[in-house]
Amino acid sequence: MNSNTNRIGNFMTQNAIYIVLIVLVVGIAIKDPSFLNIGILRDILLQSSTRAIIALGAGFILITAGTDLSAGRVVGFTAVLSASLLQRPDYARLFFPDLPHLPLWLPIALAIAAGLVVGLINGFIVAKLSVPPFIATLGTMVAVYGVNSIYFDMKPNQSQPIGGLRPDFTTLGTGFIGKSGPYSIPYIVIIAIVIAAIVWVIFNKTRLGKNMYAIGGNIQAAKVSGINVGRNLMAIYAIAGALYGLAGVLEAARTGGATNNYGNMYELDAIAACVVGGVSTSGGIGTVPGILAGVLIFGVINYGLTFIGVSPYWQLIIKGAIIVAAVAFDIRKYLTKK
Amino acid sequence: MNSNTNRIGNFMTQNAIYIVLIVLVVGIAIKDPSFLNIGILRDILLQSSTRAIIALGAGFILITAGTDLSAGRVVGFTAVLSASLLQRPDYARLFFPDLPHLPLWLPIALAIAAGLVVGLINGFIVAKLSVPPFIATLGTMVAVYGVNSIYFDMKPNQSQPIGGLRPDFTTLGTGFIGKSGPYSIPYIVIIAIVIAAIVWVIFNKTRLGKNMYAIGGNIQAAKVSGINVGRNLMAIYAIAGALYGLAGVLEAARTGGATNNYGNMYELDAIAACVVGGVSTSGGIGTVPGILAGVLIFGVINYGLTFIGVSPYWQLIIKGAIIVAAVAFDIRKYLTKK
Amino acid sequence: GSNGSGSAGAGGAASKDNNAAAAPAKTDNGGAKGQPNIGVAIYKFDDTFMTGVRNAISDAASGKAKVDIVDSQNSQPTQNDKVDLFITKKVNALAINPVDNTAAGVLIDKAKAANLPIVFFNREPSADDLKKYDKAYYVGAKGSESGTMQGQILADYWKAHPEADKNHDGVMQYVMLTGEPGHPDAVARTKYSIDAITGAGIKVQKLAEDTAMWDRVKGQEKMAAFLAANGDKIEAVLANNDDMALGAIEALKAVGYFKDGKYIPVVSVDATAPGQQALQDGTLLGTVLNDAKNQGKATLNLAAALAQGVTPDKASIGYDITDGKYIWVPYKKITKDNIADAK
Amino acid sequence: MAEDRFLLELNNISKQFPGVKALDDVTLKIRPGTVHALMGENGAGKSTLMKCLFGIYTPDSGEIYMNGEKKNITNSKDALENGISMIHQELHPVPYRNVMENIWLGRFPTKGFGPIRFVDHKKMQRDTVRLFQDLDMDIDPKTIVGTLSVSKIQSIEIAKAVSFQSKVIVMDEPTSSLTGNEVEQLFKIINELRSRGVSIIYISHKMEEILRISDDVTIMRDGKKIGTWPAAELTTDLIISRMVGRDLTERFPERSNVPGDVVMKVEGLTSPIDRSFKDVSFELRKGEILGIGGLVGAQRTELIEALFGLRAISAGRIAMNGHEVSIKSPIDAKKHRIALLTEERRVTGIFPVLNIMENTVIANLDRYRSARFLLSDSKMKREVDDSIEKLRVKTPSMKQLIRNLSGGNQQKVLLARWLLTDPDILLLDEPTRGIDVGAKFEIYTIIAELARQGKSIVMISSEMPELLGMSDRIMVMREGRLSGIVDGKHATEEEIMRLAAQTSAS
Ligand SMILES: Nc1ncnc2c1ncn2[C@@H]1O[C@H](COP(=O)(O)OP(=O)(O)OP(=O)(O)O)[C@@H](O)[C@H]1O
Ligand SMILES: Nc1ncnc2c1ncn2[C@@H]1O[C@H](COP(=O)(O)OP(=O)(O)OP(=O)(O)O)[C@@H](O)[C@H]1O
Ligand SMILES: [Mg+2]
Ligand SMILES: [Mg+2]
Repeated sequence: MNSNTNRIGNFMTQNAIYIVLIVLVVGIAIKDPSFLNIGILRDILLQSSTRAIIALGAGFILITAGTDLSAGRVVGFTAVLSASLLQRPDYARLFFPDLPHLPLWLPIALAIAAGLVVGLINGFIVAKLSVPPFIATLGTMVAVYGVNSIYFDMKPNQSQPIGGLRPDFTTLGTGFIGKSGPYSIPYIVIIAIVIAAIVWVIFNKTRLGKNMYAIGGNIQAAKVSGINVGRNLMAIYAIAGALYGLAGVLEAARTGGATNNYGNMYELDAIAACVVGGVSTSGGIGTVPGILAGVLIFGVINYGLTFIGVSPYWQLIIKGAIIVAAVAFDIRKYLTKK
Repeated sequence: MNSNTNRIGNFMTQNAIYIVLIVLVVGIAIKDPSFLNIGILRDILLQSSTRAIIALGAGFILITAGTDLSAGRVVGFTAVLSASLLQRPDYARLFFPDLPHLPLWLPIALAIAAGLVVGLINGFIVAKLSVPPFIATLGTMVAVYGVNSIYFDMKPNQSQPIGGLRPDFTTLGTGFIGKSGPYSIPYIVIIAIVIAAIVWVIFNKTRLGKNMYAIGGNIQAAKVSGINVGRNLMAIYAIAGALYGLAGVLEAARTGGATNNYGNMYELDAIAACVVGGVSTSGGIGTVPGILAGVLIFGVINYGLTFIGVSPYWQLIIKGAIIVAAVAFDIRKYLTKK
Repeated sequence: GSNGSGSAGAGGAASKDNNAAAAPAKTDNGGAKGQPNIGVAIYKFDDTFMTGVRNAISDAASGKAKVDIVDSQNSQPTQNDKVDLFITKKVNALAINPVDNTAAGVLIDKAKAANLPIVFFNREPSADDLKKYDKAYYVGAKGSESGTMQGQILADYWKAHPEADKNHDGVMQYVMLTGEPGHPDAVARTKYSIDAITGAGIKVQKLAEDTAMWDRVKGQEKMAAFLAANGDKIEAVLANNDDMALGAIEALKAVGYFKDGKYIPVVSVDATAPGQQALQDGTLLGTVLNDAKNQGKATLNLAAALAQGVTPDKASIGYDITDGKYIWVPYKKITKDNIADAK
Repeated sequence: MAEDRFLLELNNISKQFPGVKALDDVTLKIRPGTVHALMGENGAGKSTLMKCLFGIYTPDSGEIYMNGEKKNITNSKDALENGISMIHQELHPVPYRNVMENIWLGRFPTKGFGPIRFVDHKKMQRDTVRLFQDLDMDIDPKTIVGTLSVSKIQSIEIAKAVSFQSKVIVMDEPTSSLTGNEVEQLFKIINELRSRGVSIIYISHKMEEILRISDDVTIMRDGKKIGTWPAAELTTDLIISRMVGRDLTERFPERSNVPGDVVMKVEGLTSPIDRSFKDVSFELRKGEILGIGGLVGAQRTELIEALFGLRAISAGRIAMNGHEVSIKSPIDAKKHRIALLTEERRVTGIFPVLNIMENTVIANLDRYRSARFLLSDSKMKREVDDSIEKLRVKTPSMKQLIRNLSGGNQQKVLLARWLLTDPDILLLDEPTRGIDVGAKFEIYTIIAELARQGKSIVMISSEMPELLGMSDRIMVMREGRLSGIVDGKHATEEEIMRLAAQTSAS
């Protein structure tokens, strides 16, 4: 009996995040039963998809015991970059009036590459100049926003929101498989699932992944085991950057436009989702399912509170409380029993 | 000879931040010699004063190996709180139309106390619920903004900027000692200097200060040494909160108004200033002069780049580069010689 | 309205107000059956002007419709998320204050697919986008107008006050404080204000321009640096909004302006309460009123009519519809002489 | 030396740290297939020399040759690729990962197609199991390392170093957290390696081990090499006098303490954790030195950490001077004038980024208040200076960061920290771990003096001579239970071993 309750207690602490997620859904559904609806699940998945991609990127960095503040600004930069190269030629205000028709993949690849380059710069500053990740990425966060703003302010665009995106591009963000309706699966959700699967493989099945955990868990151990810490860190920051780049492309495709303000503060959301999902801010701990659960928790909070009509300011207060409570609950599993 | 260059090199790395500061000033002055002017020094000091108070608060937390994301929102809250209680009765749009005349110190004390309470809550969540500081303060950051917005949106104010502050209050922010002119010393600078002195004493001459360094240096060892880690952390977060509270009051007094958006993102500036000033993000390291130098570096960058007319976008890029370079240079002194 | 003394009590009171306004609540608001549900997305809740519009919308809604007002947090993707939610929730009409007006195209597609009327307000989508859907409308002013009027106020002053040209070179030396980089209002106001001045035949010279992020603190700090760098060479100050202008005025006061006959014209946009006070005090030369009350009311009336399938016209909603798609709520120049118009 | 062909040569290595000349023109030559002991006092430069060899530090000058070939080693990867592996003095586990990942870190086996490669977990597990079989170790490859005891982690590091198949293996104090069986096991491994032509550089402060296992002995003092001798020509006394630079005939000081009244009485103390201590009762007298013996895992550490309030108890009582007390935290323990020198100094002892002074005074800040809450720097400096001198901490100044001290010197600073609190009861967990013979004698002298002054001391030790040489009584534990208390003067090693090891195991 006693051992049974103990086992339940143990199960609860080990799976705290998933329990928090369920409790949230149930709580909202009690307030408004129409919340339990497949269309809403679809909406939440859709809204969580780009967030998930960014959070997975941030997860890489957090597990190495770093932080990446540049995520949001990279998203904004690659959103603008891809949008500027994928406008309908008949649109009134073209970013590049004389641009020939580019194959869809090219601007997308370019934007992802741009994200990757920013990641490489981050990695270089962290690994080779030994600058703490917080500052290194704060620097690139500010600088990337500057570069993006200069690009966005170029003539003839001059800081006008970029619109008139090509339908093949926006389809990427708004299209879906299946008949229109709650049972259709948006492309963007499929992309997020594929990315999550790839990241899961990297985390669990590759040297890079294992090295990442080692670097975050004990960088000294990684060094004396002959791991090229610098090269691994650069690769990790680059992958994270590429993921932000992809997310930026998807944000542009999804909204059919872009401005230099896209992605602002996404890094905080991404880091918060990771930590709520059990990633340790001091490195070495974190899983893909955990990160996804963290993202979904935020997705459910954001969607659910609006859905049941909580006023935006009260949403903030409730959101703050839930974040803290979820982590306080989840953290129990790491606290060594005295 | 060799030992001489070595000694210079050593001096340079040991005092990297101060050298960065001097190089910046010289660089700007070369571009525009009128930068070397006592009035400008006064301006920069004035602008850096509230920042310094916030950064000192953030420094407390960083040295314990924490982060405090709530700083900016606490500043905004206490700015609104103090402003709402210190309006001229003849102003057209009063926050509290029937408020009696309050003694100046009362709303100020109330605002500082509000900051302190938020700090206590942070400390409680970190110390007693074992939530990582990043998440604990992210939660309060979001929640405090919610509370502030609800307060600010109350009837009859309904989210209008609060203006018409009492002259005795604004004098606190705009008044000075001495004859008007470049040689006068603003009250606000004096307040910042007094606060810095007090914080220096706490850091260096009190048990709380020593405990703070110990907790940041190795929390396990701190516990074993018989330090009451929980109580010390709560005290430290509370002091930091009170400092943000004071800074909020001064921001309102200085600008003669307040909105719920005051202080937004100040936490990033404060943390960046600390780290540029040599505070370690992994705890245990940091000094008051270093933090002040970090704040001044940002003050000089912000003021100086505007002064010489760099375009806002280029300012961002240059700022990002300087942050990274300053820390890369400064960090050398901690790198174990290989 | 009470003069509650603590934030807790105050918060409670405010929450009731907000629920009445924001919740589609089944119990609040008298909730008479047959009232349409309208989903309203504001680009950013803590924008001073939009708060006015938001309040006007909820005031106008009472007894007419249930409104569900949400915050897009200055992020277009977030706004798209909120619109998806409204559609899933089956509101009867959408009223959208876009974060990024080019994103209207995708929102119109969404509304069209769900056969929902959609009313944009305060930020004007392109005519092409609006044309795509017969139930797409716009309520507001021309984005360029606020900048133009701001420039006109300054141009009028300049012509009436030759002494404003301090160095008598026939050129207006000005400094500009802009909002967030890339923000549509910031871009428009910066451009059209100067266009209006040069359009009035006045030569201008920009001494400095920098972003103060809509923020009073930064407005003050940037102005201090401008003054240090340019001193008395500055002949006019333009700010994209009142808050930055008020910050700039503090910085100007600190170096002795607005005392003993030392004056400099400062113009901005919004006509907030502190802005009006500054007009009264004579520190702010002029500002531009964006008519929150009428924008909010027109938006709500239009959306409510559309939601109920009523053909909108002057009779049913109380505002003129231009070209079958637009309700224009013009800006107004506000100076010391007509402050009353802003109240 | 008989042969003039050396497997490894370190020629004229010098290394300077700010304020410390850690290595001064040191030359070390290693013959193939030998165990070469490296000896010297704490801070003599042994670890630094090995870190230069392993690419962790770059020497200021000097050259490294392997098989007569000059090598340029700039990082650990270079060292490993050149056939050098190392067991580090400070263990380097990745706590949240499992045992096999820790062992194969940096060289995971992979499978896959062409450039797309995945870590081969099956092979990794097979290899790990085989490695452990070869070394006669019993550890589950899938356990998370952070949950293992220090001695297991030490064993894993040994296995890891061996698994590189290197020609030279550096072992920097490999037995500091091992006892009995595990040390024997290590020696078996070393002999096996030696017979295969592998050379071992062996650093230890335990004389018995050195004389048993080594072929050659190099002695260092103050960053300089004193000389190299065949082990056969050396005796303990000779080594000690060359290390310390003076004769040290006595290994233990004369003790004149007289145990008095009972100051602490422990009854039926039981841990809430199943595997941990159960039903432990004993008495501690004023002025007594009570040794605690037992094998690693006997739960000695957990027992005394419970006395200090660091661990919970589910049953049992602690009485001090006849009054029952409740000790729930180190704060309570300090109030009852108890001090604890913990076992894992890096985890629970030092504040790495703080300097020696701050590390010394931290448990004792109350004493330095001058004004109402301001601390008096001069008083702190005075006491820290005294401590450094009394314990002979080797450092250029008290402003030196503690992490820059050699391991043994860090231990002395920690001892100084607790001595400053002026405790009545001093709990010492392996107090001389990693401490050189000379300093050991100093620490023993201090312990004896404290006991004479009427302080009571509880000392966990895995070194039999130390237990026998210093204790008035010895309490032996086995698997969490008290298996006997013997008199220190008359006990023998065999008797203690018998009490410690009567287990179901073996
Ligand atoms: N990173 C460093 N910075 C400054 N001084 C250092 C550093 N590392 C070692 N030292 C100093 O170099 C000297 C040699 O240290 P080392 O660790 O090699 O000693 P050791 O012989 O291994 O001693 P022990 O037996 O205690 O381990 C010591 O005085 C130590 O304080
Ligand atoms: N089975 C175990 N699982 C996890 N941790 C353990 C286990 N056994 C011991 N430990 C940990 O290892 C450390 C040493 O524990 P223990 O008390 O068993 O050793 P000991 O008998 O004191 O040996 P020694 O002090 O000589 O190393 C303690 O921190 C303890 O918590
Ligand atoms: Mg050593
Ligand atoms: Mg032990």
